[in-house]
Amino acid sequence: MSAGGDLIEKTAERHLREPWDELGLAGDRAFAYQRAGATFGIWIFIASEVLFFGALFLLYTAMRLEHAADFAIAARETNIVYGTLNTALLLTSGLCAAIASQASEQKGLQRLTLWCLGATVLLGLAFMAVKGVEYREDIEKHLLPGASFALKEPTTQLFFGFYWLATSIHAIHLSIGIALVVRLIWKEWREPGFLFESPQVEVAMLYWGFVDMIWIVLYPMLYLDGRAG
Amino acid sequence: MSERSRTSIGRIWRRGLIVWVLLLAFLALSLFAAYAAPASWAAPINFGIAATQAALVALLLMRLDRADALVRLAAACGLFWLAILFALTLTDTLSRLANS
Amino acid sequence: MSGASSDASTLANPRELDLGLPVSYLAEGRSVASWLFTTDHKRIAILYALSITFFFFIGGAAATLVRLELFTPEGNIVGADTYNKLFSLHGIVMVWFFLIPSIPTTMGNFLLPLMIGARDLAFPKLNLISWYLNMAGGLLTLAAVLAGGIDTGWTFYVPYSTVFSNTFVTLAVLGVFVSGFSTIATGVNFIATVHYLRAPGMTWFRLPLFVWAMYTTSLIFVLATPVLALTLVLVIAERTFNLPIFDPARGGDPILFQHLFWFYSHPAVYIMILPAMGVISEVITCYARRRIFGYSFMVYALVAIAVIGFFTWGHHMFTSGMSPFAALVFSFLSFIVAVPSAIKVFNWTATLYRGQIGFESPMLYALGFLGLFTMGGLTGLFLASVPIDVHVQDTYFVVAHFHYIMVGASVSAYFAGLHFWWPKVTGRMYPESWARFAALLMFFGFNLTFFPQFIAGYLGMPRRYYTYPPEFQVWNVLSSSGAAVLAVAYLMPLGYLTWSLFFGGRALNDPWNATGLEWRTTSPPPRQNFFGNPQVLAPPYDYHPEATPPGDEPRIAEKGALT
Amino acid sequence: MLDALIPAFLRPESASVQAAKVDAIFIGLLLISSAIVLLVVGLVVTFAIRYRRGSSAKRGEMPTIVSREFEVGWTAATLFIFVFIFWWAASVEIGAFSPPKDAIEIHVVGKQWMWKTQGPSGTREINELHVPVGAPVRLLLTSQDVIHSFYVPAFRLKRDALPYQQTETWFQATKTGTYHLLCTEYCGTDHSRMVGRIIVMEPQDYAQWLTRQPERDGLAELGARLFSERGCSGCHNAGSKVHAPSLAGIWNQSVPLEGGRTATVDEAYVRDSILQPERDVVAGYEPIMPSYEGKLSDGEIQALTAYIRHGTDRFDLIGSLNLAPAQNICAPGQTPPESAPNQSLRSPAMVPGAPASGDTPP
Repeated sequence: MSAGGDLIEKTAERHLREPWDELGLAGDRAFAYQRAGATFGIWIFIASEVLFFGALFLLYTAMRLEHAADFAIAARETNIVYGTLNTALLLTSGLCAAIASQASEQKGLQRLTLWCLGATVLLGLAFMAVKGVEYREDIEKHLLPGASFALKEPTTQLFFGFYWLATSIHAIHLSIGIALVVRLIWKEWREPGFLFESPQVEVAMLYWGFVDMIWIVLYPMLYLDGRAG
Repeated sequence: MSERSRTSIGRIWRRGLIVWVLLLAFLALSLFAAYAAPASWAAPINFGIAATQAALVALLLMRLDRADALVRLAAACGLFWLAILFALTLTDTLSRLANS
Repeated sequence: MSGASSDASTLANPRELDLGLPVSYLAEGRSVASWLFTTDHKRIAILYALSITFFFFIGGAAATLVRLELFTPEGNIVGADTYNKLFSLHGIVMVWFFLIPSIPTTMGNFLLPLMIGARDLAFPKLNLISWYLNMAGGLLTLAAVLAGGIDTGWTFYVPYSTVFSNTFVTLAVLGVFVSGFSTIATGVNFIATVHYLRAPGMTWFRLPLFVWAMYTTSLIFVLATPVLALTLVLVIAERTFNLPIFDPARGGDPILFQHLFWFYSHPAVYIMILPAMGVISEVITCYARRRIFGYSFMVYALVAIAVIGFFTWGHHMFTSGMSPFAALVFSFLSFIVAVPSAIKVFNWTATLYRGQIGFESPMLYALGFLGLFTMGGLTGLFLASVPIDVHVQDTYFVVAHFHYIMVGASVSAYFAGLHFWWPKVTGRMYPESWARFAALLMFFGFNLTFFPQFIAGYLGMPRRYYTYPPEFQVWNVLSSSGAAVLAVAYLMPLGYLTWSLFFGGRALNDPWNATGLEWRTTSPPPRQNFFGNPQVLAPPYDYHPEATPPGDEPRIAEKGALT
Repeated sequence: MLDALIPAFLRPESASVQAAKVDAIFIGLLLISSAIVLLVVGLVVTFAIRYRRGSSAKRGEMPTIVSREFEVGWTAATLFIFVFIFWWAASVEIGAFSPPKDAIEIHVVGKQWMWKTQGPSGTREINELHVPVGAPVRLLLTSQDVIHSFYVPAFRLKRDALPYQQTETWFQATKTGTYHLLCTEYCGTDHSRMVGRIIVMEPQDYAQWLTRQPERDGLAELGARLFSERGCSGCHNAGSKVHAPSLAGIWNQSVPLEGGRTATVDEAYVRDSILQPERDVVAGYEPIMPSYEGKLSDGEIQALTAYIRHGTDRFDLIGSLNLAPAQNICAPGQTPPESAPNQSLRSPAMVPGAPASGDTPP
């Protein structure tokens, strides 16, 4: 790897930021320290996000306990094909993200990193596209809570209130994830070798993994209830 | 491409693919359970599978397995506070349901 | 680094040791852009100080009108709707745009890196972003006020806020939502800073208690705020998109909203009081010239309050129709959380024992804090007892209780800290006699305002009433007169502190003869905070562990006056 | 005896059994807190004077172990005191939790901005409630719009009234007189005018007052009369010797039928069961009920249905009280459904600048 060789030698200098550059440590140690700090920072943020979605899941749990029968009826109306397809897409994107993150830490794997980031973005976009198609179908089936709602049981509307809310909050998070990854790809394009050892790759990929986990929990909530019997 | 990077590519992919196959297998299992299991069992099974999948992602894809103790502590804090929120709120919700 | 500077202006007094530091952070760039795009934690702290002062006086103006209206039992100054909007404005602005950010984002931002010997916070850009988010949130809320106001109270209870209110709820709620991100960002930043950027030798049990207070507060920032954010999203979704969530007409459960809301808003009270406890620990030790009594217990108490504080939110809901079983559980946990607070009060008192106690203005505020916090904390026990709470819930008793904690204690501590670190932040001394007078006036005005409210509440006067049965008038007249005194007392520091910026004497690097790393640099500090890497060799509060010899006292250059 | 500790003008009127108990805890807590405040303030003032800068007080050495022992000591002491107070308060709360069986039942409906009540014999009042002294009274609260809170300071009584849900509480007045009824959950524009009076009367005055109230037989009351006149109660009452299912609280419930089916108790099911009792027999009962085909008019069947549903269906409590249904509930910016019969009942809060409803209590 002669192209980025010079850059790679200066990894620590490229990525070191204030105030980490003034710790009085040797360059590479300061950089390892900064990297650990960044990882820790994003994990605190993820812990915070766990509580954000946790409150949403609590809402679901309480409502489902109060209106179990209606929730089963309502959940039967969601499109399980799209739901399952999307889960598979997102799980696969999670794999690509993890590979990208690990590849970015190793010398000579920039191409793999870039490809995996690209695949992550594409799978994320595919998820959004499927979700869009599903949304259109839901609207056509009058599953938007309101006067012309399709189901007659009153609290089925609660389920779909949750459905629209949870999926759109998740979609917003996923869009932020896509934007983060696109930014990384753009940075690499502007400045080849940027991705190598950049803490930003790991941070973005941890965020992506978290968004993935949220969908894993949403899937049985939205699609699998009331299918038996 | 050097020999070393090729072996590390292999290691990264092998590990990732195993997790990925497991995740998809669990997805298929929960889909099957949703239709085949008795109604009262379906929910616990499905949420159990979801929890397992989430744990797999957290540990093996987000690399909590090799993370600093501090990072694991942060993740554990998230779960602990989530447990507080759920436990105390459901104390009220469930006992109200039981009384009505 | 430019190396030693021989510029005499960095020193207040030629006799002082020249630390050889470059020019102060205030002198590094004077353009507006150099402030608005700064990543210096000290400058961001100043930005925050300006914005929270602005919001403090907006919230204060609303409170003034509220107290004016309550002077007589009839509604005769403003209409009912206007009154409702005024107390909502007061609550929302004071809670989210003054109290929550007050000590952490100003003193925390300024002092946290200094106290642990760091150059800056771990993520300086994130720090700046969080100020912008805070401002954006505040301005959105102000926009809601200018557009016509919001009348839900700061609690946004459903279904009133989602289905019935005709005011600009969505805009105001959006403002609070946005400011929540600012809080979370600050929390992440502080936690990472304390974990990663402590100077060599600064072990966990050598951290000043102020740093511990910031750390535990950040814990609440990070773990409670997201729940509020989600709850507010639900309110916005129900109001704007007509999604059924809490609407009881469509099967929703309004009590669930209250759980989610108080899961944040009860720990939010600890967001306001923990930093205050940190400030008080610094001030009391310095003016008593004593090591803090029971340092490790003080640390455990801070952590215990932060954690157990999350278990007690249900005591806001004893009359809400929550299950009586859950009410008892929450009642018990609420009593438990009072224990660490009591320990802290005893430890501060014991710290005074055998000291050389001086009564400079920060100490007066701190002693005021001790009294007011004890009162506020003990009345909390009344509210934790279910039968008494059933009587006084949503009456002026509750209003008085939380003002004792949030205004009496927290704002006193804010002023204590402001006066204590003012020389460090600005490099100027304020007129001490004025500051002492303001401190005494504030204590007197506060008690006159809020003590009668305990009585009115116990007699049964509900809160959020703009007309009230005439037998409560005497207490309201007392309270409103106290509010006038309090208003004057709050305006005074604005005057003399501003004066001191231009005409105050130059401050020494360590005017109070205090320990702590922040005093080991110039006043005001340079951009890099320290020259070289500070090493920490001793525990904090290295005053006099045994007996305090006479003559150990602050070395204030001149006790200035306005004349 | 406890009253002696607080001067009269600082004491709220105490007029219920619960009030006395609350006041006892309050005074106990007040004594404990005052002691703690005095201790802390006393120590602070003493230290501040004695150890003021430059004072001649001795400042000898302190043994190091003192710190730890003090810490443990006062942690344990405060914990003990606080747990004791909790135990005291909680035991009072638990003791007063369920109302006596013979309590008078009164339905309370909160509405922006008035209280509507309905007593046992159908007497309805607005912003007023007459109760006899010495008799336990059970309140069943609900709301038509937002959350309100029913607060009677003299009884130390407070309970939120939630829309579409029922909450309950109870009291037993000990003193005749007129007491404040206040709303303490913020409910919009005229929250502070949502006040009324509780009038506690001697039992004989109360009985007299009852007789002066206009007869207002609702559908459900008619049904209740029919239920005993036509002999339904002979079999379906709890004490009956005939083996027939009890009808209490079955509205909207699903009941198991012969052959493993289930049915939901609604208008159609009740009607069918009266007219064709042998069709859907509840599991475990004999088909012994005769058909009432031709013996009951449609109106009478409706009245019986209303009676069965009365009080058992929390969603329809407002309907059974014959008060305006909550048609005013609609999302901001939306109009109520076209079919809404009483547009005029829409909450004034929905109309900016609209005057408050005129029922200002005296």
